[in-house]
Amino acid sequence: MTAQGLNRLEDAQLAARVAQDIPDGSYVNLGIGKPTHVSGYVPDGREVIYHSENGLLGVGPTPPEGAEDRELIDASKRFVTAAQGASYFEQSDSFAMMRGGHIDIAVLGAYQVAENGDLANWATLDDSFPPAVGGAMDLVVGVPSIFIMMRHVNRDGSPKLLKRCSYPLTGLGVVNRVYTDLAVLDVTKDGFRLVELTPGNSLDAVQAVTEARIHS
Amino acid sequence: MTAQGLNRLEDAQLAARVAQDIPDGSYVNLGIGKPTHVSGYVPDGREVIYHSENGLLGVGPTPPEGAEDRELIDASKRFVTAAQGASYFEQSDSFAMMRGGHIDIAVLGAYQVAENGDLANWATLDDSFPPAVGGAMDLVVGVPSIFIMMRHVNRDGSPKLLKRCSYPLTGLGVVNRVYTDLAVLDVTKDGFRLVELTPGNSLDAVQAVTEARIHS
Amino acid sequence: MNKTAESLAAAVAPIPDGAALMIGGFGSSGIPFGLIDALLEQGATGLTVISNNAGAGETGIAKLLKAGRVAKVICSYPRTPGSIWFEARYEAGEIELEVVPQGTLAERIRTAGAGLGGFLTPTAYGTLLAKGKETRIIDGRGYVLEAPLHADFALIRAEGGDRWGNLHFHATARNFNPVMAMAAKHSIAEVRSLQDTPLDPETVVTPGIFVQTVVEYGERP
Amino acid sequence: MNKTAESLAAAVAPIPDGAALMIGGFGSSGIPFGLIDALLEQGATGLTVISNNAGAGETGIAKLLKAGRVAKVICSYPRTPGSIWFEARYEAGEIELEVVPQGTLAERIRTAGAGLGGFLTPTAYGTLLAKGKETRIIDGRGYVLEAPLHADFALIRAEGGDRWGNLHFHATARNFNPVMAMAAKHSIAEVRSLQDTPLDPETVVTPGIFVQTVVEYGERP
Repeated sequence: MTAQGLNRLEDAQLAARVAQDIPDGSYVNLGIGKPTHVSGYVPDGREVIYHSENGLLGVGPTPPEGAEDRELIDASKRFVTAAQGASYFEQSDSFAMMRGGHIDIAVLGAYQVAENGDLANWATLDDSFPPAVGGAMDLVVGVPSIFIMMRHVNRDGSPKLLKRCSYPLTGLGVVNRVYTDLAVLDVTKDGFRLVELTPGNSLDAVQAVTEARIHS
Repeated sequence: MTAQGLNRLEDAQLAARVAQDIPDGSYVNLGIGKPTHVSGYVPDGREVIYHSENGLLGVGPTPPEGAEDRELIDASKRFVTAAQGASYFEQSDSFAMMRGGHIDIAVLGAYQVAENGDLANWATLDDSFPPAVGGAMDLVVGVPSIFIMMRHVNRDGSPKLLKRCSYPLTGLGVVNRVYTDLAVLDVTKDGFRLVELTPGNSLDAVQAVTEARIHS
Repeated sequence: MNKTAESLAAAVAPIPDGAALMIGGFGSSGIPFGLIDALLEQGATGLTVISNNAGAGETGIAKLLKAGRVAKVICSYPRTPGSIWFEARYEAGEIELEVVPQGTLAERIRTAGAGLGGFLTPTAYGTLLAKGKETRIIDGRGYVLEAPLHADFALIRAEGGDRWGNLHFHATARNFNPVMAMAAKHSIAEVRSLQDTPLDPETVVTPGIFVQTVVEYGERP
Repeated sequence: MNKTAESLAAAVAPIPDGAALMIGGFGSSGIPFGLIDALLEQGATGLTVISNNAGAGETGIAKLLKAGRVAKVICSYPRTPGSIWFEARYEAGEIELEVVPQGTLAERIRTAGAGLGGFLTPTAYGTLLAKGKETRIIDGRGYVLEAPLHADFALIRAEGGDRWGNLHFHATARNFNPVMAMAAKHSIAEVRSLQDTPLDPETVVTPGIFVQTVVEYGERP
């Protein structure tokens, strides 16, 4: 299985695609890495409030160089600003927001997603690195809409959309929707269901690089 | 058993006696009723910080009439002021202070105290009144020094210092010291131990109005 | 984002009969009197009221009790001096009562807001209020397992707020208000002053994410 | 009441070898760099460090790791870019590691500070990090029973403080600092500005009752 010959969204296009599905007025947590770029593509006219688990509700744009406040950072440890209507709070309150169902959407990266909604995004089977989990397990149990944003297949061509995850799980049955460079898929009780294909791709071609069955 | 013929401290004298045992720099919660008067008698030169469970650390003196802030009250619902160095906080933080062992001393009233340290101060056997517990059960499990301040006997002469409480318990084995109008007693693993008698009283006379044995 | 309601009546309009309702306040401090009056007018009945006290005199929760709108009270201290309407309903057997130690009440509310399944507390271990509850001994100390306490709506009283729902409080009027805002599905805050500009992010006590509706009510008791 | 220490050295003097130590901060924000440097100088070793991260570069917790003072780390995310000293010690098998989900870490710390015996959380249910832990199903949902996490000392970083130990914070430097101050037997706060007058009681974030020592350290990273 390889993804060669398929039409792929660039990272920026993928971020823009996810951003389309963030409604006006929602509270959103963007995971470390690619998901942080989603906020740059939310259509004008929508006010979205970004939560950063280190203790900021209302993450604003990156500050101009030289104007950084070195103690105002987001969960990716990047310098940020506070948006209008923002607030600061300590960790136990921040995670109450996450676990308590107050945040509407979390966008996260993933190593693997299974057709039963299981997510693996914090550890691989290579245990020479120390494990590091951060807030991912809290987000997936608490936030009602979990969006995954990732490449459809690994660099070596192996699939990331699986029947069952082989890596250690972050959460069980928690994923609602997966955005990849090749397609958008919902997780339903019957497994993956196709929402849309990146223009130019056929379902058969995408299915060929997907271990789990894609229902149409 | 009656308390007739014994020398009794007046309420003000009892409050002053308790106040002697409040060290400089301590955090103290004073229960509803008589215990609230203790703060008026703490010797000059001691800075004591009073906690009120409705969300104030640093209860100050009663405001002058006409200068009350109607939303600044203590747990007895009396108008108070905020002392220097005070802070306001919400209920779950306030009870974290109480249960978490951060407050040094609580002074509470009681219906009954048993020689094993059991305390009954929230309900009687008369269930025609609705029960009301407030913060008493949280205080007694969390505060390391529980001082009880009460009359030695009931109005009808029946004892309040018992072998075992007959009223519903507030906490098990929680009382450290009892200040009554007749005597001061510590609760030890052997039961009540005499600390001091109100001047003019004999141990025998006090024992005569006490159900539990007083060790000397 | 604008969570502002035009009136107290509009703010309480969605509360249905039979709702579980948290109401902030301790004694006479921090009670959302405006929202309670509007709710009385609105007519919802068969309510479960979760609050520290059960009203006093003829104001606040006592008004709801007097009007017969309350089916159940969950509180720590229903015997505030002057709780005549609670006592009348209770003695007539017209109202169900669950008494919870004050700290356990606060923590059960926070637990609901924080998405947890329960907690172990030493409070009330071995007493009447732990009767029938699961207990365990840890390192020689007894604990009671307590469950989260959820609500459909919370009526909150704050000093200042903004259109994002951020709130700050005045003195001991803070009490149960922040923790109740966290725990209810829909929290409605009556604020003495609704600001046009956002609150200072450093002094926000209740972040707007916990508040669904804000309405100005200028009076202070 | 005056909780002020004359120097960073005096503030950390009581920390013994083998102490369990909470250290505030997230990433590079809210880390008590002054107290950590003083502790390094002081020499305590065999420490258990409870913190969100495990240091980066050559500063903060990384300094303690480089100097071999840390026997165990309890954290959620030891892999911050540049955590070279943690990785070196870990790969050499010189350090024990307990990884805890970030929200569970915060809640275990709060639970200790609040005098509770444990809590049920849905976080990590069914995963490797719940292995060997007691679980239960409530209303069809799985929960893990988590224990309180206590410490002997906490090293806290705050923006402002007063002699009563009241603290307020700056921006996201708040993070774990307030909750750690609650949980340690002895909390030591390094504040950028120690005020002569008391903080405004409305804007205190950490009430002084949770802080045993305050010391001024004017630098900001």
